[in-house]
Formats: sequence, C-alpha cells, structure tokens
Amino acid sequence: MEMNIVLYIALGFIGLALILGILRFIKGPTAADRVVALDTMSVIVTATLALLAYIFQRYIYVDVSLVYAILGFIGVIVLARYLEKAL
Amino acid sequence: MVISPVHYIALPLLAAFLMPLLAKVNRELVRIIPGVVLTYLLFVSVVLMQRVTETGQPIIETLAGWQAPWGINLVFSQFTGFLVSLMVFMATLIWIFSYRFKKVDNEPALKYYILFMMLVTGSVGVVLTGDIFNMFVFMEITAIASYSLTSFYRDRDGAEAGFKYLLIGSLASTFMLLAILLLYTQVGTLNMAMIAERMHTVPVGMKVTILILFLTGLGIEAEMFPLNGWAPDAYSQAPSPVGATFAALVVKAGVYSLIRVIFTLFDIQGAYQYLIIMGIITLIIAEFAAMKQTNLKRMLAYSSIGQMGFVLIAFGIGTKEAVFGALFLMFNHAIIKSLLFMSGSFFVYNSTSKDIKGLSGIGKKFPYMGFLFSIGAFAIVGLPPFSGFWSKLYILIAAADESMLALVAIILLVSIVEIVYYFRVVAKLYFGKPTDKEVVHKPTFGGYFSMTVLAVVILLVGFYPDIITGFIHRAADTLLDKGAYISNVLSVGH
Amino acid sequence: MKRAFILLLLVVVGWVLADTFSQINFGESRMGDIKQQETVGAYYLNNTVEKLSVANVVTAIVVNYRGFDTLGEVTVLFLAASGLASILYRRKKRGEHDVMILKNSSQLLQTGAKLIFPAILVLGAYVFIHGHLTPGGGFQGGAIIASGFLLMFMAYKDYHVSHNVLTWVESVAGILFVSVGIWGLISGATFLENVLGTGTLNDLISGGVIPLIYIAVGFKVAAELTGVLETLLNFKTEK
Amino acid sequence: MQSKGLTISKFVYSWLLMFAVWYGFTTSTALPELITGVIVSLVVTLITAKAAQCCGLDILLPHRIFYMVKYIFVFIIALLKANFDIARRVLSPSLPINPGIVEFETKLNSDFAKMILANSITLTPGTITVDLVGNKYFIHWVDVKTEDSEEARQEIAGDFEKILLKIFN
Amino acid sequence: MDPILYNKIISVGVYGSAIGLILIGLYAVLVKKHLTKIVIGLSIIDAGVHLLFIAVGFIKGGTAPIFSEKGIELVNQGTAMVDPVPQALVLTAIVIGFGVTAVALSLVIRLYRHHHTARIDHIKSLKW
Amino acid sequence: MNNIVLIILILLAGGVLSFLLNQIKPLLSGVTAFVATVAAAVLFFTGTGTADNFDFVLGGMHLSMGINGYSWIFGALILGFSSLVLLYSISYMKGRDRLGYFYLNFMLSIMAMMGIIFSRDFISLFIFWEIMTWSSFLIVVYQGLSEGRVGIKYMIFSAVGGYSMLLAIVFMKAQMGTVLISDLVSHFSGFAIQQQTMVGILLLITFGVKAAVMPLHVWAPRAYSDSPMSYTSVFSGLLSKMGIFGMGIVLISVFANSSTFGTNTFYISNVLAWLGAITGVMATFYAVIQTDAKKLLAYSSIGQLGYIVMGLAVGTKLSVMAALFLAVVHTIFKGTLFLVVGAVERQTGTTDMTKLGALIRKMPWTFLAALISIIALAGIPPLAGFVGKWMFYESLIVSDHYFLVIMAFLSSTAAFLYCYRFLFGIFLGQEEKEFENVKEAPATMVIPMVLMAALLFVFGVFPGLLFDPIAKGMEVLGMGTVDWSMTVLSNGWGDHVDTMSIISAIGTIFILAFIYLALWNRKRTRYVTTKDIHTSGEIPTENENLTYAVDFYKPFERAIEPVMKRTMDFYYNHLGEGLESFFNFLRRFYTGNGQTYALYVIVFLVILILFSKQIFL
Amino acid sequence: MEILKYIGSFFVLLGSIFLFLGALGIYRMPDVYNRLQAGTKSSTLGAMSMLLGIGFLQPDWMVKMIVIIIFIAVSNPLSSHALARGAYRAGLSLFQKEKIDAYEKDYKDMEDKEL
Ligand code: NA
Ligand code: NA
Repeated sequence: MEMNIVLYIALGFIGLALILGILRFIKGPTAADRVVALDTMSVIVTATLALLAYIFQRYIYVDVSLVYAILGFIGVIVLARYLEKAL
Repeated sequence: MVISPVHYIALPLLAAFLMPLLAKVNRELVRIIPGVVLTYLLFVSVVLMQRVTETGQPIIETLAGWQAPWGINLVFSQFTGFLVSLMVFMATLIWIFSYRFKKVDNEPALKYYILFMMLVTGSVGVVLTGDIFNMFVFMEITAIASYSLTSFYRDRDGAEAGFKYLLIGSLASTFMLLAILLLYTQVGTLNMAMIAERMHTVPVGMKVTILILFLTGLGIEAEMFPLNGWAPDAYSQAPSPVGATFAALVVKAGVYSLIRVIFTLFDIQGAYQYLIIMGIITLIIAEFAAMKQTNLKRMLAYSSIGQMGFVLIAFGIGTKEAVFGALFLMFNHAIIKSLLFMSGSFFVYNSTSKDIKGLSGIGKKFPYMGFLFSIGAFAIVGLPPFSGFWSKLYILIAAADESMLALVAIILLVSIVEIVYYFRVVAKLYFGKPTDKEVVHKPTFGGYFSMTVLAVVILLVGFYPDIITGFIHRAADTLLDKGAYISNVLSVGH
Repeated sequence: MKRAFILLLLVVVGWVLADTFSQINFGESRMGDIKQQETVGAYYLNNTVEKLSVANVVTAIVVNYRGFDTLGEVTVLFLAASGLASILYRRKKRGEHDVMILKNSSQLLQTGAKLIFPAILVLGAYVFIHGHLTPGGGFQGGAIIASGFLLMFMAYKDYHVSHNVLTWVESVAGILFVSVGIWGLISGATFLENVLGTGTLNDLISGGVIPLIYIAVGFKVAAELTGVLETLLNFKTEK
Repeated sequence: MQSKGLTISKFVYSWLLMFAVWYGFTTSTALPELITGVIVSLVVTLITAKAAQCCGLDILLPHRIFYMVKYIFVFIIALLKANFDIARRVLSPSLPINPGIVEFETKLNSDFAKMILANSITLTPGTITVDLVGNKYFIHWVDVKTEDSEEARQEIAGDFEKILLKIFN
Repeated sequence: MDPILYNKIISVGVYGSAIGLILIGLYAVLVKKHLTKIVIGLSIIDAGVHLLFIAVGFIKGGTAPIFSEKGIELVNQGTAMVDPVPQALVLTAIVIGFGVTAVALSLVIRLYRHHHTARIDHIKSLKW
Repeated sequence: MNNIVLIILILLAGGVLSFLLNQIKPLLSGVTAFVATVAAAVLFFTGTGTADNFDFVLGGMHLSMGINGYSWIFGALILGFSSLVLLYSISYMKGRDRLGYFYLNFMLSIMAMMGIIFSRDFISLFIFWEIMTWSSFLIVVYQGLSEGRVGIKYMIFSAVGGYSMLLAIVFMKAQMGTVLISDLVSHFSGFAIQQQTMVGILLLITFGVKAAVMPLHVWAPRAYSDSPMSYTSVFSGLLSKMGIFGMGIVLISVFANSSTFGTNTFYISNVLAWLGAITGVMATFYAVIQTDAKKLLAYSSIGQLGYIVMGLAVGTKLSVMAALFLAVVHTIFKGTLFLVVGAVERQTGTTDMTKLGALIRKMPWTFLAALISIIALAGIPPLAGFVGKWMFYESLIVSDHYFLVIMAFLSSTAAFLYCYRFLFGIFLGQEEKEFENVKEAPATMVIPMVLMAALLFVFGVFPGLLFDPIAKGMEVLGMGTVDWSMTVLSNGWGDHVDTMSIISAIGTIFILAFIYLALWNRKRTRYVTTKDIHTSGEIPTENENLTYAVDFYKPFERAIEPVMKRTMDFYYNHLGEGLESFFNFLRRFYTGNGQTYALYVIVFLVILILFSKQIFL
Repeated sequence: MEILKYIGSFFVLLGSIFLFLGALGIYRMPDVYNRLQAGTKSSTLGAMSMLLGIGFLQPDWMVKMIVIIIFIAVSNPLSSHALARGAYRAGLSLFQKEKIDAYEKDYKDMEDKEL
C-alpha cells in the first residue's frame, strides 16, 4: 500500500463529507432532501472507491467504482421518478 | 451417458428453459413436456433404486469434477432414493391429473407447468444434494415456485396466501442462511458429510445456537407449530394439483431437511425430545383446528399439518422402528393426501360453495369420486385395511416399545378428532340431495386415472404392506447409519 | 404494548446474534493452516490458479466448484420471472394491451438515457465477459444491463422490450448453461465438469468453460431482470 | 439531430463510440480483447440502433472537434467558478441567497446539444436546470438577477449556447 | 491506537451494523403495516445477513481473492486474501433474495389491486 | 386353499362383485351377495374345522387365523343369520339407489365379522374390527337420514373402542413381543397388576362399545334405526354380538385364567355386571316410551345385551352359558323383529306405531313371525327365550347376586310392556284408512322371518341343539365341561332342570293369556272420527290424541320421568360442545394476519434461545 | 515521474476538499433546491478532480479514470436535474415563496395535458 500524507487528509475530508451526507439523509426533512443526499454521496463513494483502489493498489477495484457510478446514477433517477409520482 | 442422479435436476431444468421456446411452436408441448420429463425420471428412479438395492451402497455423484468436500455432490442412497422416487412418482401422477386441467388452462398455462416442474425439481434437489448450502438453494427454488403457484388463480385469495407464505418463508431462509454461515465459520466446509464429521469440534453453545437457527428455519418448511401459519392458507388457495404437490413433495422436502440436519449433522440428543414435543403440539393444534374448518381444502391443509406433527413425533422417538414408521407415514401421507386433494377439489369445483356444507349429497352425483375420497379419508385416519393403518401401527408400536404409552394415548385421542372431521365429510357426501348445479369442471380421463392409481396403491399397500416395507426398512437403516453416510460420501475419489 | 413486546424480542434476538458473532473474531482467518487446506476456502485459494487458470477465485467457486448452486440461482431468477408474470397476469380483452404506468419523463432525461444506455450495455458485456478475471461475473453484468433497461424504462414511457426476444435470450442462455453441464456428462466426466483446456492465467480466453457459462448467465440474467422490471412496471391494462 | 432513421454514418459512429467505450473499460490491446470489443460494440450498436443514435460521423470534423475542446475549457472554467461560488455561499454564515425559477428559450435544435447545455447550466454558478420543455429551459437560480427571458438566457447560457450552435449546426 | 482495541471497535462496528440491519428489518416486518414496508424490511434483513457473510469471510489485511494484478506480483498462495467462499455464497444469496423480493412486490401489487389497500392487517380473508 | 381364507375371500369377492354388478342390473347385486354368503355358509358348516389354521406374516408381523369351538358359535350365527337377511334384502332393498354401495358394505361387514371370529391375534382382530366399524358406518349414513350426526356419533364411539384396543395391542406388543390372543392369556399373569387392569379395561371398553353397554351405548339407538332395516337386524343381531364375543374372551379366558388378577377380577366383573344390569333396566325403560318401532327394538336390543353382558360378567359356568345362549337366541328373535318392522315399513312406508295398526289381517305371516319372536323376547315358554332367561336367573341366584336378580326382574317386567306395545301398535289396535290396501310382504322376505321364528321354537323345545356348541365353546374359554342333555340341564346344586316339563306348564298359561290379550284388544279396534263423543262434541285440537297408540304408557312414562331426564346423551353432548368450543378457541391462533405469523416465528425463536439449555442439553 | 505524484496528490486533495464542500452544502443549505445546487457542482468537480489525480498517481489507470470522469460529467447533472424536477413535482415549494416561479404555470399546463 502506497500511502502518503495527502491521501490520509483526502480520506479524512471524504469521511467528514460522508458523515455530513448521512446526517442530511437522516434529517431529511422531505424525501427529496434524502435523495439529494444519496445522490451526492453516491458520487463521493464513486470517487472514494477509485481512491481506495489506488491505496490498495488493486486495479480491479476500479471496475467496482465504475459500476457503482452507474448503479448510483440509475438508482437516483428511479428515486427521482418516484418523487415525481411517476411510478 | 450413464443414468445418474443429476438427471433429476438437469433434465427438468433443460426442459424448463426449453419450454418458452417450444410454446411458440405448439402450445400443447407446454403441457406434454413436464410429463415426458417426469416419466423419464420415473424410469431413472427405477434404474437407480435397483442399483442401490443391489449393491447396498449409495450412489455418490460428484459435480463439476470436484469430489466432496470441494465440490457439490448428490447422494442417492436407499433413503434419499426412496424419497426421491416417491416424489417423482407422485409428481408424475399429479402431472397426469392436471393435464388439460380446465382451471389451469384458463390461466397462463406455460408459467404453471414451468413453476410446477421447478417445484418438483426443487423438492427433489433438497433431498438429493449432499451440500448444505446447495440444499438452501433448492429450498429457495421450491419456495419461489410455491409462492407463485399459491397465488396462481386470480379468482381466489391466492395472493394473500402467497404473501403470507413468502413472508414466513423469507424468515425461514434468513435463519437457514445464518445457520449455514455460522456452521461454515465453525467447520470450514459446506459438505454435510464433512460437517457431520467435524461437528464434535464445535463448542456446545455455538452448536446449540446453530441448531436453533436450523430448527426455526426448517421448522417453517416442515410445517411445525407455531411456524406453520402460512400452510393452511397456501394449501387451500393453491390450485389443487399444487395443493397435492405441497403435501406430496414440498413438505416432504421440508421434513427431510429437518431430519437430515438433526440426524446427520448434529449429535444433540435433546433435539429428539424436542421433535417429539413439537410434534405433539403440532399434531394437537392442527387436528383441533381442522375439526372446526368449514372449508374442505383448509380442513385438508390442517390435517396435513397434523400428519407432519405425527411424522415429527415418530422421528423424535428415533428408534429404527419409529423411523421406519415415520418414513412409511411420509409415504402414505404423500399418496393419501394427494388423493384427497384431487378428489376433494372436484367436489369443491362442482358444489355451490367451498364449504363442507355445500358438499351435501355430492357423493351421489359423483359416486366414483365419492368412493375415492372415502378411501382417502379412511386411509388417512389409519383405518385398516388401508395403507395409513400400517404406518400408524408401526409408530405406535415403536412408541410403546420405548414405554411411551402416554404418547400413544395422546396420538390415539387426537386420531379420534381426525376421524370425526373426516367422517363428517364422508357422511356429508351422501347426505341430502345433490344440487342441480351443472357440472362445471368434469374430471379428465387423466384425473380419473391418477386418482385410481392412488386408490389402488392405498389398497395394495393396505392389504399387503410388505411390497413397500422392504424399501422403507432399508431407507430407515440408511438414514440412521450416520457413519456410513460420512464414509461413503468422503471416500469418493480418495 | 405490543410494540414494546416486539422490541423486547428483538433485543433478545440481537443479543444472541451479538453473543454468537462475538465468538467469531472479525478479521481473523478461519481457513486454518492455509497450506494444510483445512477449509474449502483455503483449498480454493491454493488450487484455483493451478487447476483452473481462473484469476477470480470467487468466479471459480461460483461457476465451477459450486457451479451447481449457480445453476440453481439462475433457475431462481427464471422462476421469479415466471412467477411474476403469472402473478401479475391479466386476461386481456380484445384490443387491450399493457401500458407503463409511468408518466412522461423529462426531455433531458430521455436524451441522456439515449446516450448512456449503449455504454451501460457495453459495460455489462465487459463485466460478464471478464467475470473470471475481474470482480465481475454473469450476475453482475446481467444486472448492469438490466439497469440500463431500467434507465430506458424510466426515461421513455413507451419503451418496450420485445417479450419474444427476452424469451429467446433467456431460454437459449439457460439451455446453453445446462448443455455445458451435460457436455461434461456426455464426455464421460461429471455434470458441469470443465471439459475445455484452461489456458493461461489472466488471458481473456482462459478458464475453460467458465467464461462460456458466465456469458450465458449474463445474457440470461439480463433478459430475466429486464423482463421482471418490465412486468412490474407494466401493470395497467388499457384499450 | 434533424434527420430521422439510421444512416450508415450514424451507425459507424455509434459503433466506433461503443468500441471506444469498450477500450476504455478493458484498456487492453490484446487481440482477443479487441476482437471481443468489436463484436460487443457491434451487437450493442445493433440493439440500440433505434433508440440511441445521436450523431453521425460528421461530428468528428476538425472544426467541430476544435469547438468541442474550446467548450470543455469554457465549461471547466465555469465549473471552477461555480464551485468557488458555492464554497463562498456554503461557508458564509449569512447564506446570501435569493432563489427563484426563471425561463428562457434556446436556439439549439439538437436534443443532444440541448442536453449538454442543460448539464452545463446545472454545473455552472448558481443555476440548475429544472426542466426543458420544447425549447424552453426552466432554471432554478440561487440568486435571481433578472426575470426577463432574454436577459436570463444571456446571463445563464450565453457562451455555452454559442459554441454549441457551432458544433451541432 | 492499541491494535486490539482498534480491532474490537471495527468488529463491533461491522457486526453491529449487520446485526442492526437484521433487527431493523425484523422490526419493519413485525411492526410496519404497509406491505411494501414489510417487503423492504425483508430486504433489509437480507442485506444484514449478506453483510455478515462478507464480514465473516474478511481477513485483516486481506484483499479480494482475485489473482489478476498486472502491476502487483501474485499474492503468495492466497495467504493475504479473504475467504472466497462466503463471497461466492453471498452472491447466490443476493440473487435469490432479489428473486424473492420481485415475487413479493408482484404479490403486493396484486393484493393492492384486489383489496385496494396495502395494510397487512386489513388483508386477512383467510383465517382460523 | 385354506377354508378360512376362502370364506373371507368369497365374502369379499361377493361384495366387490355385487358392487360391480349393480352397474349392470341392480337386482343382481342383492342376488350375488346372497349367493356368496350362502356359499360361505355352506363352506363354513361343511368344511371348516378347528384344524383350519392360517398363519402368515404381514407387514413384518406374525399373524394367525383359525377357528375354535367358541368362535364357531359366532361364525355359525353370522353366516346363518346373514344369509337369511340377505335373502330378505333382495326384495326389501329393491328399487333403492346405490345398491352396489349398500351390498358392498354389507358384505364387507359380514366378512369383517368372520375375520374377527377367525382372528387368533389382536392385529388381525383389530383390522377386521375396524373394517366392520367403517363398513357399518357407511351403511348408517347410506340413507342420509340425519345429516351425518348419528354416523359421527357411532364413529366416535367406535373409534374410542377401536383405539382402546389399539393401545392395548401396542402395549402387549411391547411387553410380550407378540400379539397372539393365546399369548395374552398365558402372559397375562406375568403383568403387573396395573398393567392387567389397564389392558383389561381397554379391551372391555372396545367390546363394551359394540355391545352398547352403558355408558357407551348412546350411539346405538339412532345408528340402529338410521340404517336400512335389513341391516339393522345385522347391526343388532350380529355386530353387537362381536362385542359379546370379545368380552367373552377377555372376561373368561383372560381374567378368569389369571392367577394373580385375583380381587381385580372381582371388581371389574362386578362393575361390569352392574353396568350390564343398569343397561338392561334403563334401555328397557327407554324402549317402553318409544313410539317408533325401530327405536323400540333398538332400545330393547340394548337392554338385552345388558343381560348378556351381565351373564358374562358374573362369570359362573351357568351364567356364561346362559349369556351365550341368550346371545344366540337374541340374534334370532331380535333380528326377526327388525325384519318384521322392515317388512312393515316397506309395505306401509312408516314405522311409527302411532300411525300403524291392525296389520294382522293384511300381513298375517309377518304377524306370525312377530308374535313368535316377541314371545321369545319376553321369555315365555315354549320358545327359546325362556330357556335362556331361566338359566340366567338361576345362575344369578346360585351365585348370590340377589340385587342383580331384582334388576333383571325389573327390566323383564318392563319388557312385557314394550312387547305388548309393539304387537298392539303395529298389528292390532285400530285400523287406519291409509293402510287399507297394504299387502303382505313378498315371499323372499316372509320366508326368512318365518324360518327364524321356527328356529326359535326348535331351540326352545330342544335347547340342547344350542347347548352342544356352547359347551364346546366354553371349554375353549377354559370353563371346563358342562353337562347337558337335549332337554335337561344340570344346575349348580346338582339338580336337573327339565326344560320340557316347565315349558309345558308355564307355556300353556302364557300362550292362552297372550292370545286372549291379543283378541281382546282386537275387539276394541274401531275407527275414530273427529266427531267422536270422546271429545264431548267439541272439535279436538291438533295436539289432542285420538288413538290409543299415542301416549300408550303415559302413566309409566310419568313414573320413570325423573330417571330419564338426564340421559347419558346429555352429558356427551355437553362434553362434545365443550370440546368444540375449546377447539374453536385454539384455532384462533391462526389469526389470518401474516404479520402475526411472523411474530410467532420470532417468539418461537426467542423461546428456543431462552430455554435452549433446558430443551437441548 | 515524481512530478506526476505531486500533481496527482494535489488533484486528489483538491477533489476531496470539493467533495467535502459539496457535502457541507447539502448539510447547510436551507431547502432542497439549494442543497442540490451545492451538492451537484461540488461533488462533480470533486469527483472529477480526484479521479484525475488518481490517473496521475497511477498513469496506467488514466484511461479508465477518464471514462469514469466523462460518465460523471454526463450523469451527475442529469440526475440533479431529474431530482429538481421530481422535487418540484412532489410539491416542494421554493425556499422563499414570494420569489418568482416561472415553472408553475407551465407545469400545471403539462399536468393537465397528461391527464
Ligand atoms: Na449551474
Ligand atoms: Na447529481
């Protein structure tokens, strides 16, 4: 594992970001707010997965990041359609 | 290609995947193919049973070229072989019964036949497999097919029944999964023989926890009280061939798994007493509930649960004779309950209501059907000279041999309740004038045929049980010989 | 009252689960002495590369060691699709047809979906074709493809996938899977046995029949999940 | 994207694009991978032929590529600005906002271009595309400066629209 | 930080969240009246169980059991890899869980169509 | 082939064949059944000896069939009587539907009874016992008279009985490893005293149900009267005797031969004797107040069975002999009486004695059979009933059962009342207009009735014809030898009872009295119109009785009213209702709410968890 | 190649900061539209920057990183748009009601047309 101090700091920021996202998800107050939080977190997680792949030096984890990005996107679209009362 | 146990799984699957395509060629093929497959499997059963009977050794089939415990294997022993053959036999008859079944044909028949065949395959797979997780997979196949088939008819409360079944079934699979996971952490394998071999290394507390999870999960499938809330609904709402399949195959698979886990995997003596106690409670509550049913199919369902309670009691006694009796009862229950479901369903279809009340005099209108139903009723309550008598007798003798006279008395008392509600129906069949309601759903030739075969089997076994007892005895011996199971499975390829 | 009782029950369940899992140390290897291959897990890690030339051990387990499970899994999906169709089946009168219950989506989403959809399909194919090399596989690839179709369903109210095509795909894929199994039987080995040469590790063409099976599974899963989605979304019947 | 139906140009473009995507995923030049990629991208192009054609090969003409690159730069600058803007708002305790939804009409007629414009608007300072109906954009604006449609267009879409018109028309 | 304590915290976190998911799901199944919520509860239980599978197979410092690194030398005989078996099992379990959920949802749809309600305590025409 | 097997097979085949032939022509059905039974009877009387054994293994159990002197009595009774009844049935059942069903079950029950008496082990006994039960059940519900409730009640009691036996059987199997009756006899002494009591009581319950001993009798009256009359005669005449058959084995060969049983024999026998006595009295009282001829006979049957049980329970040589004698004779006269009622029912369409009357002129032969049987029933010489009764009283007196004598006397006296009512209500009394055109029953019905009446005469005059087989049977039971001659019986004091002289003395008196009574009543026969002065010119209301046949024994009824108020039926019904509401309560468990079921699962899991140590370790 | 490491680290750090800012925006903004504003822009830029940084740190992976970047650039604004539209149609009013709302009338019109 190649770790330099910058990556630690980055992980720290990401951790804080995720905590804030989760807080918003819990607080709501509406379903839309929660989905917004999910949407943002899914992007954060996508980037994080790629970063972890680098930290663990495993190229194959990048695929996970890619797939996560797509599934997160589609999930949010479905939820958005649900909010629209279109489902 | 040598005939081997994997045919039981591979061919139905192949057929199931083929059927949507063949449906485009000819709709009739959809109905015929399951029958062809099942008939072939019946042939496979005959061949394999002959082979295991001759050699006295189980057929252990490794899959994907990996011997136990690396890969999954199928174990066709005198015990599993007996159950599987019974299942296939029953499935074939049920298929004949439901061939050109009017009510099914009004619905998406293709889906019906696929689901039915998978229900059979799942149940058979549960019995054949030698791998605990694979058993879970087959159980889920069975379960999903069951949920769907339970809600197959649109004009009933099938969806409600199906949902309850699914709800409870999902909890079952959760507990089973947890149990399997814990087991894997303890013994590092999923092969049942090796699990059994390594079981003694597991700390007692952990062992009991795993057992409890298994008992809860599998108890649901085996319709053990109080986990069986789903069963009466599912039985009564499912199409009648499916109700028969539940009784003849699905519950059998559930009981099998419970027994396999308790008898082979674990070495906890308390589990046997537990089986007896739960069996008694199940038996009593179910029979009492059956007593007060107004809906015929629900009554049959509760009766089925009661019979499973009886089976559990017998397994709980645990002696060779008792296990023999239990297996005999499973055999009888499969045959008799199917006959009851089949003949009963025609009464229900052609009577004014689903209630037993509506059956007044219908036995006069359908004398042969009434005759068949009566045979079934007599047999299930254990009247001689019908097959049900013998299994009951053997179990009672086994109980008495273990000085459990109170148990015998309880069973007999509950049997009186059973007699009351079955004979009430039989009496109802011949009381009063049948209604003028036209015959909406005439039994097909296949229907008559399969019911007749079942009745003949009931009488034949009743008059001369020895034609079947040999198989059952060997099956019971095989089940009880845990050491042989372990060494047989693990010696393959070594 | 009832709720309190339920909470009490859950406390007991939670307590026993916690107690049980506290005996299973997190992060500790339970594979025993890995050289001794005391657990199946250890055996797989030690032998997969050598015997199967499959980089992804999970894939080797899923498709080969425990391929029978996977066959069952595929069957479960097939069954779920069939069950769903039978449960939601409605007799249609003449001239009636199912419609999506969705309302129109935004024009932008439609354009975006049109752009992204093919890429998702390629990704799905990539995932199941490389199942033996990367952390993917037939199920994952199939699910990705189905999610692509889900995107299209979300974007286009009247987007339909031909049931005929889905049926063909899932049937042929299923038959392919079983046939690979039977191929083993016919060639005198066991069901599902890897009867092809295994090639070199990390090549696209390696692992014998494993990629073949995973491709079949990928197609099958994709078709089935798409069918499921379509059935679930199409539950309004209109003239 | 005016012309309906599938032209060879569109098909080949799509195929190429899909192959590029494949390569992006595999990043391998091994022959089996490439052959598989060609097949996969062909199959995908065939499957999505009806639904997913956006452009033809003519999109790859040099001047268009030039504008594309230019667009990317403009966009990235806008994006950076947007982020600093957001940072300012988020970090400022007084939260200076004045939100509202405004509308304007675009001159773009390619769906694809409209989408790019919408996305760009979403990612640039203080605005989000709520909807696009026909040619009419509805924009959520954190700090509404004007309610007039034409002014809003200039303010919000200005540069982007010009470049996009050059690329797609 | 003390590695033993660290390990304990991690394990409480992982097992705790998995068991927590199971309990939350069970709560939904036992208390929530809406059919869809019950189905979601079942899915949450499943998720918890799946997480337990993964957690149990995890080995400290282990990576995914895939021998495919180009830049990295082959991990020696898998000693630094997590147990692949639970992963394979969980894959199966997920697919099965999906199948069950799909069937459950379709049943909910049918029940809603038929009873015009999705409250489980209102749908009990079959009893006793 | 072995004769025993052959008889069973003939009867079985006869049943199946008559079922099948019914599809072709209903008449063939009855004829086949009759022919098969006669064939079996011929085989039995000519070719079956005590040497005919049939040992076999079925379902892993060693079973054995055979015949001995004791069972021969019952075998002869079964085949002889049922042959005649089947002959009667041909005409009686003509024109009814589902004859195949009827005859199949008829033949099955005959077969089952033969199987019972052939059985030398309890398993075969149980098998045939249950076949007898369900086949007779199917006949009880055949006419569909009372919504199945009667049949269910019958089935419940039979099940209680059958399962008592089964419990005893599995106990014996576990204890002795065999189920042969002879082994029970020899092993019985080896059992602990509680075990002996248990086995004894269980078996007595089994046989007590069939013999309709109080308090196990409540099923019998309606079950008897709900089945077609030709079968009712079998029910009362033969099926009930299977209870007697079994009791004989239990009480005599098992208990009496058990050296350690000692005082228990005393208690059980005494209790049983008293139960028999109470049954006799109560049932006779009930018989008296019945207005329906079938029910009257049904209760009468129960009463008579009470005597027989009493005789067996007292257990002296003479009492057993009396009981067996009465058993045979009862079959004949009660069977005949049921056939008579059947004939009346067939010709008039009713069995209500308040509606019938003065059939003596329309159905003289039937009347003759009825008269003779009633005389036999009442125990009046010179008919067979008298001999039995005489022996019976004497045995009670000799063995110092004075209270039982009083009971028996009480019920015999009351029996006269219903005998009279029966004759009067149907054949004498006032002629009803609606029965003006009634004809005598067809010959195939009359012949069996008259034939049996004649038998009563023969056995009355030559009781020795019966003493011979009975004595042989008692030897088998271990009662030693009995001295007898064709007309003379030696009593307990060593005196000889010359039946002939007694018969001629008492018989003459009774016959004269009876004939006088009958003719006197006939004179009173008249038509009653609504303008009869009886009502003092007022138009009688609906519920005022204008015939004598109604409220025939009103004063008597008033006298016994307190005793009759709370019948056993009442308690059973309450028990049943209580149980049913309990069942109803239990099934509330299945609330219909899937969530509740899920909760059960979790509760179950938690219980297992909390008590895992107690349950599993 | 040391320089690439520095560039990469810089981008990764920058990305993580923007990701954090996005999340902070989500947390602090007063209504759903403003949260969306903040969340989308920052998370998009943050993710793109971080992926690019990883590409610099590990040049072999650059191609795939660009694939993901493109995907995020296309999909993230799209999903935000869909969410904004969904939130609006879910009936969530704007933060300050007196402010201008050009969408209201058209949206109502469309609803009517669809019915
Ligand atoms: Na913007
Ligand atoms: Na977004």
